[in-house]
Amino acid sequence: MAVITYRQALHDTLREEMLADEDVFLIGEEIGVFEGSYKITAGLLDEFGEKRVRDTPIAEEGFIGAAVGAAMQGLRPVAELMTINFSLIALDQIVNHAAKIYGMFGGQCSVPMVMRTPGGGGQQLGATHSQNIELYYAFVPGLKVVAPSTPADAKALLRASIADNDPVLFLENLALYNTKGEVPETVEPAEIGKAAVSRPGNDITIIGYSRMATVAHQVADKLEDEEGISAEVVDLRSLRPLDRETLVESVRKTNCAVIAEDDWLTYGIGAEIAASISDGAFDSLDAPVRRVAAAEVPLPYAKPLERAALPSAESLTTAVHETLEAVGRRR
Amino acid sequence: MAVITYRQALHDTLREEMLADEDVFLIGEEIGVFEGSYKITAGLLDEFGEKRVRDTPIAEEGFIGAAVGAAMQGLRPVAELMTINFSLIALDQIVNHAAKIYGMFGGQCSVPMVMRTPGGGGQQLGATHSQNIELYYAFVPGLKVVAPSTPADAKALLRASIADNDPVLFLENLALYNTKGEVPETVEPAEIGKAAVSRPGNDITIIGYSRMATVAHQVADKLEDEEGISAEVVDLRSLRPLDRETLVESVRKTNCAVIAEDDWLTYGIGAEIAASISDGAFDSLDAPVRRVAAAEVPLPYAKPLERAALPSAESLTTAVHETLEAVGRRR
Amino acid sequence: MAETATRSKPASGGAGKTRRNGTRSSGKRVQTGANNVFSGESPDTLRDYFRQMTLIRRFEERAAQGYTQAKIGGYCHLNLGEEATVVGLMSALRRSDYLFTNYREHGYALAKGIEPGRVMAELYGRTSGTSKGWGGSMHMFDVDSGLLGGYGIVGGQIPLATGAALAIDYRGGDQVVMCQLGDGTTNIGAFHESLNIAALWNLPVIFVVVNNQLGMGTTVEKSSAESELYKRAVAYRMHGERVDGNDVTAVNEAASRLVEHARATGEPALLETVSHRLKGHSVVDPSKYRSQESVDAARAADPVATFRARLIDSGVLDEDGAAEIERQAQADADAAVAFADDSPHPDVSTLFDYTYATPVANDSRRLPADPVF
Amino acid sequence: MAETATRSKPASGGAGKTRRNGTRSSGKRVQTGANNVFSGESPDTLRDYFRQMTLIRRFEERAAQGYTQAKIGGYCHLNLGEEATVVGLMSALRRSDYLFTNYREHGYALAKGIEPGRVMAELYGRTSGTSKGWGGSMHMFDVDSGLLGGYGIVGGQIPLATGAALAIDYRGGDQVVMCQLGDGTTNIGAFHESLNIAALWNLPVIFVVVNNQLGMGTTVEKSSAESELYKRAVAYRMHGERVDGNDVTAVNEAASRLVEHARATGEPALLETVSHRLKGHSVVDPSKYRSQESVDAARAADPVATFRARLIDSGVLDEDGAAEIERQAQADADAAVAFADDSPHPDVSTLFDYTYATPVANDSRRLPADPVF
Ligand SMILES: Cc1ncc(C[n+]2csc(CCOP(=O)(O)OP(=O)(O)O)c2C)c(N)n1
Ligand SMILES: Cc1ncc(C[n+]2csc(CCOP(=O)(O)OP(=O)(O)O)c2C)c(N)n1
Ligand SMILES: [Mg+2]
Ligand SMILES: [Mg+2]
Repeated sequence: MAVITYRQALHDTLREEMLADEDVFLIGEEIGVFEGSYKITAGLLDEFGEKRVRDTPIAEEGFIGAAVGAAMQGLRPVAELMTINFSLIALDQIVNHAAKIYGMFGGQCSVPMVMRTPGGGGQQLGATHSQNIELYYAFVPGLKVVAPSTPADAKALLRASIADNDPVLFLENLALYNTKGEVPETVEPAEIGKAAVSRPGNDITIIGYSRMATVAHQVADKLEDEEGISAEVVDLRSLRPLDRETLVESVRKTNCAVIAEDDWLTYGIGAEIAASISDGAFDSLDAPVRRVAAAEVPLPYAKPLERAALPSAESLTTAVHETLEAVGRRR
Repeated sequence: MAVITYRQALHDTLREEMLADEDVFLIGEEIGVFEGSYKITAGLLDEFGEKRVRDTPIAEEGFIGAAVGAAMQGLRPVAELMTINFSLIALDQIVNHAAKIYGMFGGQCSVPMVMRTPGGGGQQLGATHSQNIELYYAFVPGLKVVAPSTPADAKALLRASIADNDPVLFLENLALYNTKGEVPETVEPAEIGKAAVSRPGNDITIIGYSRMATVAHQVADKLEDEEGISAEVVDLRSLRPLDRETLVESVRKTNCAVIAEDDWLTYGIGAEIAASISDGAFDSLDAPVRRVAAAEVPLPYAKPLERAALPSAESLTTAVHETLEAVGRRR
Repeated sequence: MAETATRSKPASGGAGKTRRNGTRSSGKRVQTGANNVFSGESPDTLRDYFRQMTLIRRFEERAAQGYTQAKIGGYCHLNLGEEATVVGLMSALRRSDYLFTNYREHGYALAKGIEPGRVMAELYGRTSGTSKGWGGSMHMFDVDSGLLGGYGIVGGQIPLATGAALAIDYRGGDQVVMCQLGDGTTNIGAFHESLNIAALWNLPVIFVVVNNQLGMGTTVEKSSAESELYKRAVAYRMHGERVDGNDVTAVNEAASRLVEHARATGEPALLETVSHRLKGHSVVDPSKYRSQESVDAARAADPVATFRARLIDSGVLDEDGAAEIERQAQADADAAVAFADDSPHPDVSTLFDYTYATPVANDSRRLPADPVF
Repeated sequence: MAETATRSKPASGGAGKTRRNGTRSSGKRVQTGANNVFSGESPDTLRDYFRQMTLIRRFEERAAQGYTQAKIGGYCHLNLGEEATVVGLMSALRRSDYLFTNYREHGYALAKGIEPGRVMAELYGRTSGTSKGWGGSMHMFDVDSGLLGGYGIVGGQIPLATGAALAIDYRGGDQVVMCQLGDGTTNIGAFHESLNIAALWNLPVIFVVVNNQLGMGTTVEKSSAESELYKRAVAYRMHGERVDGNDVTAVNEAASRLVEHARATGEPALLETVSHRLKGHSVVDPSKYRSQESVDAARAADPVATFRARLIDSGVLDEDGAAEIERQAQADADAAVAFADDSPHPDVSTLFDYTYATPVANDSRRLPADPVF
């Protein structure tokens, strides 16, 4: 099995899907000549030409809306939004149009498109360029939102997203692009809407998605190695739909849970996770569900402040320890 | 004490604040000559002139951004976004600019502005014109979000919002404009960030905001009258900051809670409320926190479908009954 | 009203698909508007225009009535006063061409070829409606006739229409997209972004600004710094022109020419039609803000009445013929109402049918009273 | 490069505050660019321009170095190649005038009068920086010198600048706002909405398109259907003109004229400066996509080198004088680095200091490891 980067997995999948289906094309800012701000699309303009790899003006609303219109005609645009922060400019086209067209017209016209975009802080990009606002999409019926954390999942979910007839927000993360993982020769499309128990365990459930799922794994490994704590990790993979069953099943076994998320705590993705677990595993839960999330501030540029504001393996470990103490399984 | 409509309370407060402070001005689409889509600003153009009541082109991003820029100069714009659905077009200016400017520049420049906007479905306006997306604002550090349910609160919170030096999203609701309530002769500015126990009770806590707070009151009154059930109603009033203490205190007394919200269930405002209660009142809670929210669909136009999709006194009553059964206080 | 063009008149058809020519010279066409001698159109065509315009008029009157009777909910924006524009534009399109409009689209739906009953049924929120009752007045859709949607968000249709034209270009089809929008809508960002993209990529889309001189209560002069809206095409090196929107044949001539030019070359264009709104912004709007002058001007220019007079003056129609057409239009509008009223309401069991086109695991299908678990 | 204007040259000052005149006639100004004989500027002014341009050059070189040494994080966009534009524009403003820029603003911060040390300290993320270390390269701010922010979201500054001009108009002040933006930014909706509003309301704001011929890797021709960007002003009946951005005196002349006209009449304008980007989009960009031609053209037009030569040719400066200015600029840039490096990092205890200007009940002040209760 090849070990490749998350970036490479995305690149390869885009290329394969374009080879397989003429209707798939890429559209976005700087994806062609510049080869992508984060180089996911490197080489694809040369291989497929301007028709299939379309550089756009800086006009997020205009080009995302154009992708929606093209998808209404049955094409399968894969749009790149340079970062999720800039997607706000296109939000009306995504929420009021892409997500509504199928229902609002009584099921006459579907919108088979994918919007790839990275979130993430930690690069000292400051308050406007470091946000994790996948919530804005996960909240919206009519959209599907996936958030792979590994190269293999990136491939499987991107395949599924391109094959899907609904608009899919495909969440990436700046800090994941260079991470590596095993990817089998052939990867089947994943089933959208399913979480994965990506690491089985018994003592506590740690829930994450995107970058924080990988942090959850690091923490779980270390807890096992150093303290013999057996943490189960659930990687959400899909934010909408949300696979509550898998979460609740895990917590019914472990009786406690910590959520690790990169976005802000209040009203963040973790709020729904915590609410769902507190509801579905009500009788099994031995301590409140704990959330580890970003401090609720406009993220500062200066490194010490940025570091303090963002969740990390350390803060997650603290929360796990405190939760295990609360349920009486530690010290 | 005068009994006036929610609309009148807003109108009067705008007028009074404009009389009191030259720096307060109104800006928005159709607020002058047309007197406002929902007539909140009727008569104000005649009284204050074009400088203070500024009709704008249809350009939500442009005029909200202009209001932000004016606020940076110390003016106090009160912008009307015709409905919250259209606010998506201005979201970049609100989230990436209004909410960030104070922090991103190290506290050098505040943005004292108010954005008034109604949410709400139930008027057969279809999928794009019936949304409740206050979540998009409540999630964002740097913004404050208030959501009054009564004419008196509308007045007290609007006064506070205009006096505040931060950008405030002031949530109204189409279905509230014609509702009436007592408003004292003089109303002090409310304290932003505080919920109110607007109806004391012992058996169950019902939590709502904006329109659903009024529905919660109707349901609570009926439960008392017809079944002798004593429901406590907590009206959130402020979505950001969120007054978790008041919520938790109530549930510590009643031991169970139902949330009534007009937005979609998954990731909706209620998710944070449920998560917070499940955490803060962990030991007091005798049943899972129940949420009554809108069905997760692009809201259909046809009346029977729209009615089925939206929360109501009936669905809230059902949830209260089932929760009381779960804790063994009924049948 | 004078008809002018910022750039030279696009030659219609013939030229083959060529790239946008950024250096086309400026030009100006002036042509008299009212009291035109009809040029080219057959009497049958002219009578058909009148028939369609009258149908729209009667249909909209019945829609207003249905709204007042609370048979119709939501917002209801009518095409009263815009009948010449609507019919002139729609008769420039093939059925296979695509149309995107704003929320003021009943007339377009009729003129693009949807049965009046289905249009009225949508207003009534019935399953037989153009959007099965899911869309209402603002959101009609019909693949067969190429109406790719009425949209309620100001400017929302413009990027979509551009994208549909991109799809045509991508596949090498010969359809053209028409994108209707209002005068007030030229001030929103989506207009700018989309016209730039369409011109840059040479996409076959005709943007039509239906200038009824008001956006709700705001005049063009109060909303657009360049109030001659067709001139805004210059910012994209796009052809722009203005036509009298009260003159169905002038509208048709201009629209046909631009549509066929786009079909032949892929070149987009901006067409502005100038007419009046006879009533309020929507049925509930008493338009108190409107001057008597403006109301009088609108009435005097009533495109249905003036076209009727011209047809009779020029002998294309006699009084009886006109009356017969009017009787039939009334009957059609009445029949549409009857059809709508007889059609079933959607069943609550269908509420979750149209959230996703591809079924998905763990989709939420809860009614408000349903628990999460 | 030829300088042209779409409309008649605004008379500078004197006219008193008048409303926008929508029917101004077209006009055209042509003036030689390079090898101009200096007209009007005193030798002191010219030397000061050179001093400022050189300081920006040296400062940016040190910034690039700091970035490579990982002293500076995030994105770092430099003004290399734009020194004549920056200095020409800034010397047209009073200190009390307001400036809004994009993220490529180090040079503007210096030329608007902020001490180099504070600018570098911001890049270093220190408390002594222009934004106390909260903003970084893209987000500098200083009330005293009127820099009302560099903004990282493309186009984000344009509505804000328009709003600042609205505030000036509201209060009857005599300041003018300058809003800097890039060529690629003319394609975003906020540009359109804001220029329309500024023209409609006659607001004293000069929009300056710094056309460095690239938006990241995209040429103007590939992003703007009308690639003569100043012409886009026509869509708002706004004055637009283009000037050689490599010529500091030409930039200053045009900017001063438009600024003073705006001060006198409130009228906004669009000024396009054309120059080159000497390096990549940001420090990390190797700009592999760039042709040797384009790189050579940029080098040949280097505004600092050419201005230096002109000053020496015309006797305003001799070799020694130039070298002395360069030495001083290098010393200032080095001192800025030293100041930055010596300044304290912000303390973690200040993390919650700038969420709200008005303290509020129940504000969340949790670190990631803190529990909710
Ligand atoms: C983004 C957005 N902003 C505001 C509105 C409210 N609104 C609906 S129609 C309208 C006026 C549009 O005027 P115009 O473009 O001239 O079209 P007309 O109604 O005259 O056909 C406005 C402001 C909206 N629907 N969408
Ligand atoms: C809304 C938004 N979209 C995309 C980006 C990413 N981006 C940053 S700079 C840039 C290019 C801007 O080009 P131009 O306006 O010419 O300015 P220049 O960088 O050349 O000074 C892009 C696309 C962004 N910051 N904001
Ligand atoms: Mg109009
Ligand atoms: Mg540029």
